[in-house]
Amino acid sequence: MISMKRRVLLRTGAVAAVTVATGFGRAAWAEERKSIRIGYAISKTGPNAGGAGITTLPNYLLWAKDVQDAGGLELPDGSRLPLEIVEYDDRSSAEEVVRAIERLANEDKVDFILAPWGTGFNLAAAPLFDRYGYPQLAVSAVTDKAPDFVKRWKKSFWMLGGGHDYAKALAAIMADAGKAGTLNGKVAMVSVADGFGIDLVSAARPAFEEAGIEVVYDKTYPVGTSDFTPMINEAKASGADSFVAFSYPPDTFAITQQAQVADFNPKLLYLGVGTGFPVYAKNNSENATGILSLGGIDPANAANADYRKRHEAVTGIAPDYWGSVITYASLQMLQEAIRRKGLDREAVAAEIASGSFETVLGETKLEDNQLRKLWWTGQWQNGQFVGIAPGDRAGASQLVLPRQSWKKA
Amino acid sequence: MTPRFLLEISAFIAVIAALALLPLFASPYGITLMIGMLGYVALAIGWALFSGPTRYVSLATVAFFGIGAYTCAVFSEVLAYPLLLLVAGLIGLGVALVVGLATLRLAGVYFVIFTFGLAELIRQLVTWYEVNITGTLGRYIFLPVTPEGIYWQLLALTAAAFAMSWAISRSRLGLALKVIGEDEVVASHSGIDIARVKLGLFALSAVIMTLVGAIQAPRWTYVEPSIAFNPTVSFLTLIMALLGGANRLMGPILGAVPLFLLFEWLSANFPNHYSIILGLIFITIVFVLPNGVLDFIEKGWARRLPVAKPAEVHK
Amino acid sequence: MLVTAVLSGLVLGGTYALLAMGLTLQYGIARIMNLAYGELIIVAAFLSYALFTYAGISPVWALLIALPGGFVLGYAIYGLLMAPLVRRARNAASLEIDSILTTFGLLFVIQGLLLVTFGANFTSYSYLNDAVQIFGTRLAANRLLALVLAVVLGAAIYLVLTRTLWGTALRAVAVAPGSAPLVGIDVERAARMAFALGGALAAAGGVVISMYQTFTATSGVVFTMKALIIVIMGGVGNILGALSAGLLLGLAETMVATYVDPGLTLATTYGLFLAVLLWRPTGLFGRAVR
Amino acid sequence: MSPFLQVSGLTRRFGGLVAVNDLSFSVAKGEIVGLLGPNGSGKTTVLNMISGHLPPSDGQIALADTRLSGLGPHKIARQGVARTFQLVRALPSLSVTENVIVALAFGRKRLWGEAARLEALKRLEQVGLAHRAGQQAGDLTYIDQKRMELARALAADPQLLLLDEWLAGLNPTELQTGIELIRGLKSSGITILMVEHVMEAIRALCGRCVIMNAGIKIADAPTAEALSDPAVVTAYLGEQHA
Repeated sequence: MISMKRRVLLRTGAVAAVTVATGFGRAAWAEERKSIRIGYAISKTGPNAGGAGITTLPNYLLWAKDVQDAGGLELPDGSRLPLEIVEYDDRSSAEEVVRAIERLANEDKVDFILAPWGTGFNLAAAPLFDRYGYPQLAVSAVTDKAPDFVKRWKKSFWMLGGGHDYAKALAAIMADAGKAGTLNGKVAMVSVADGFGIDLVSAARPAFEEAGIEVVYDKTYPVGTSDFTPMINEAKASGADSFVAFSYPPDTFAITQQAQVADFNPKLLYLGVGTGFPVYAKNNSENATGILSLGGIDPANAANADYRKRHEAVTGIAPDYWGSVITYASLQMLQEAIRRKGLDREAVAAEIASGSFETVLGETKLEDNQLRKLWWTGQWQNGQFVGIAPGDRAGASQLVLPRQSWKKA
Repeated sequence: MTPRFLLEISAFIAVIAALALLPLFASPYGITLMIGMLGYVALAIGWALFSGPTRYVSLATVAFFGIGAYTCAVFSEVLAYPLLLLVAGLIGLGVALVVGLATLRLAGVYFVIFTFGLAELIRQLVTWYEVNITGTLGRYIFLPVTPEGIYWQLLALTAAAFAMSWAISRSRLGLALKVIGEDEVVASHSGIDIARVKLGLFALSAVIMTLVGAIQAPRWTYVEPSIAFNPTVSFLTLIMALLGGANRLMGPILGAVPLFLLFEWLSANFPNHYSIILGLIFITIVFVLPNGVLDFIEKGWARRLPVAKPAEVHK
Repeated sequence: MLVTAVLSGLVLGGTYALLAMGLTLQYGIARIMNLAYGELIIVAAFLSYALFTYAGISPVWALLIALPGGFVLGYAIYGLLMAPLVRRARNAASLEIDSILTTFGLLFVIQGLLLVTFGANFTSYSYLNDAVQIFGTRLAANRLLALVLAVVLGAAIYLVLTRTLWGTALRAVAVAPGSAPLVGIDVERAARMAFALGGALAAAGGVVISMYQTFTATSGVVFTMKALIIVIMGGVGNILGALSAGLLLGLAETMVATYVDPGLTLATTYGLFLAVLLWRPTGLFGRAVR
Repeated sequence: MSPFLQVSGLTRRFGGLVAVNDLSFSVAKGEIVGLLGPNGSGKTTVLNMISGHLPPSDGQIALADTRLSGLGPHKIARQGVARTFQLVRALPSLSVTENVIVALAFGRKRLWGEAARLEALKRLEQVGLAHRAGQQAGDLTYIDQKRMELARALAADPQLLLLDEWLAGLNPTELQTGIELIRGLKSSGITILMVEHVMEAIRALCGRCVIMNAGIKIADAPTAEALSDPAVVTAYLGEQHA
């Protein structure tokens, strides 16, 4: 049902699936089940399309293909049913997300709903997942309030940690390097004035203070800023030898370029979302080495390496080094839980919460409905973005500081 | 009280009553669909109230819609629900008065871009305030409002907005607006206080938009500036009201309902080609109407029927 | 610090001016409010990206393709979509509404085609990201190129408009489209040329900014709005107005970012724009309407 | 006779150009005064300042004891000043009746509804346009639009009526009707200040004329006297004819 050629999959696969799906209707319930319906709403247009198009959507498509190739989703009795995908474009609007979820639950009566992209949209969708009894595997949502949400929405799962986790890990790295004399204990930081940037920077301030790191420059810039020269110049003049930017992809790319122009060479350079994008390594090649960010992978994990290869082969783009693999892992958990418990959503949710799963991340188990075994900090080393913190986790790479100065292309 | 008048009133009441009973029969998705649709109908009526007769094309819709949504988020924990709407309305009113006093002397495209800039400015200021003063961005709304409750509120707001625009179209104020739209010099020389009329209508239309935002926001659970101040809302409202005919009482409804359903249908059936098809439809609409969209609208308006018959307009 | 801030501001402003000049020609002379303007910029940016990434062709060469390409595209859009609307329009208001709706549709079509072709991903590559030292300030060569291009193209177009017969005809159409035919000017031809010229400028802008700015298939609207703000601030149809308003915005943003708070740069942009309009309702260099 | 309209030291500058320079004159209650002068002498600018369309750069305008200068046009209109425009300003997409109702609804009478409609019809009858009451104003001929504009001005129940070349372009028969119409207004007590080029009408209607040239008042006298003033002849016909 889904055509399988790289990009073609992105374009036509889902359309075909949807056209078939709309013909079905409620009557399908009475007959013998021929498929398992999976639905999702994702930003295909509007400002969120860029983010959704790298972390979330390709993994949904890859997973769908993998399942189809295997002959469908396996049920407890060993039988397999093909997937039927219902897809909506939420047009980057919260109201559309809400409506699409309602539609998936009530009109399309899908068996499972995959999470939308973004913290805000996952929160907008959460009450509906809860009301209609669907488990929600929210990956692209960074929030410190996950423990509260879990209490509020019992079947919600939060898989990417919170701002405090990332900030504390970074503060620890810097404190250690300060003690070792590698860094001077001063940091300049900028953050994007959006949910992500503010969450992280407001977690970073106390974390840095606690770690005895002096914040000498701390500014927030609006979404859409394209020129970072003033901030880079200020940071350069501030005397800090660490520079931290809790930034979004366009900003991350721009800061990297403009730091090179300004010959700004902090010993520790930490950038936000986008650092783990494949295009980042491509554009900066050698110069990416040593740059820190959120996420990372264990380079020795063969399953992950295989996943990355297939991702690129099937969708035509490489996965990012932070949320992509977790998105895929979350789908594997769902798939395995269905294999164990069938299509009873209550039981599947309980299984996801308590079970242990073998995924591309290795063995994966949730704690209090949250994925806590994450790479809080990663670093570009030898063309890969590897996880370095928590340093005591198996597969952690060794941090390399200070980073080398920019090389001329 | 002509029989025709009574007939119209009863028809109006019957339609509203029927719509009010809808949640008893409709599926949850049906209610959701109606919420989205009513939201845009109310926005389009509010937009047309001011922009239709004065021909001031405003892109500030989302500025007020967002103010409503944000106010709802900020005060959701400290104010009782009805009070929340009142406060939102008052804030929208205050902003509209300040902005209106400063800007209503701009004309044409300068006003269009100004209002767009205004929406962005408010968004930036809210962001800056949240970041620097409260230190958080993104607020949670946990209000015990059901979809049915939101639906009924929006229905009431839409009905009130419609009734208001009907009453205005028959009043002295409505005539004043028409004259202002035709020729401001004649208007002022006839004794019309242009600034006051425009300001009043701008404020009224802003309050309606603010309330739509405040009523809808609890559905999103989480509000941040990029969600509340999504410029698409302004553009869609504008397109809906323009295509339906901003000068006609039924215009905003005739524009908002089919377009909303079209958007919904397209995004469900052509998630990957939504943009292309939507764009082609817009272009086709312009080219199919033989004398242009404005002519289409004015022909409908010229009849000055309280309830226009759109079917006759096609040649 | 001040020198650095001023120079960085001018360089940033150069980008803004480059992006806005084409729109001011299209709106001021051809009288088309082209909401799909930013999409033309993005098309050129993708073109440049594709040539660079897949064929190894330098963006400077891409510029030589994009300029005539943008001209032809603008010419075609005007001929196919706009000219019929202009011919049937009864008055300025009806043309304005028709052209807004049509170009709004065009915006979606181009955006949709780009999405289908290139996907929704953030696109960026790096070219000419080298430092150039001026008065001790390090400036990015690619951004400097935008400033130089803006000034050169702006001055060239200004000279053409004011010193040549052809340019005078274009200006005559801008000032009095009704009377221009009386002195033998082919208004439609002039408008088509202006629109095409605007398309060429948009394409040039797209190629240059693609060297240093990340873009997606859907980010055209951002450029349209920025350009519109500059056009309106500078006075519709005034190429020097667009140039100075662009530079002014760049300077203001950099000054605020350096001396006040980077968080207020966009607020400053809009605040400045609103202030200019309140002070001079037809823009810095605009003619009085009444 | 105490002055009803009092203009003193009125000045209007457009950039470097002084369109009206230190102009003073007065009009008594019930008088018809002509405001004359060659093209570009500033007559319409004076009317624009009296009606509030343009703010004066300097000087004062008072009606009875109320100061008009500095007020907006809508406030001046409510003081009982109505006008017609040199280039007719109809409201083309409104009906003829509605055009007149505008002045009734927002003028001094504040009429609305059926009362306004009846009053509007009366005014249209007065200018001989009752048979066109239901038409769209945009469909009227230019002359009929002029009549409608007068009906609108009259509907405002003015104390002072400003006519800006209202008689221009009428054929001889229409001109006679027009002159009679204006004369009739005088008898109903309306004070009229009219800018006019049609000498026949001026002689027939205006007891007195204020004559301007290049923004300056060059004569202010009973009509016959003013028109034969050498300065006026020079202004109109040029130096060699004096």
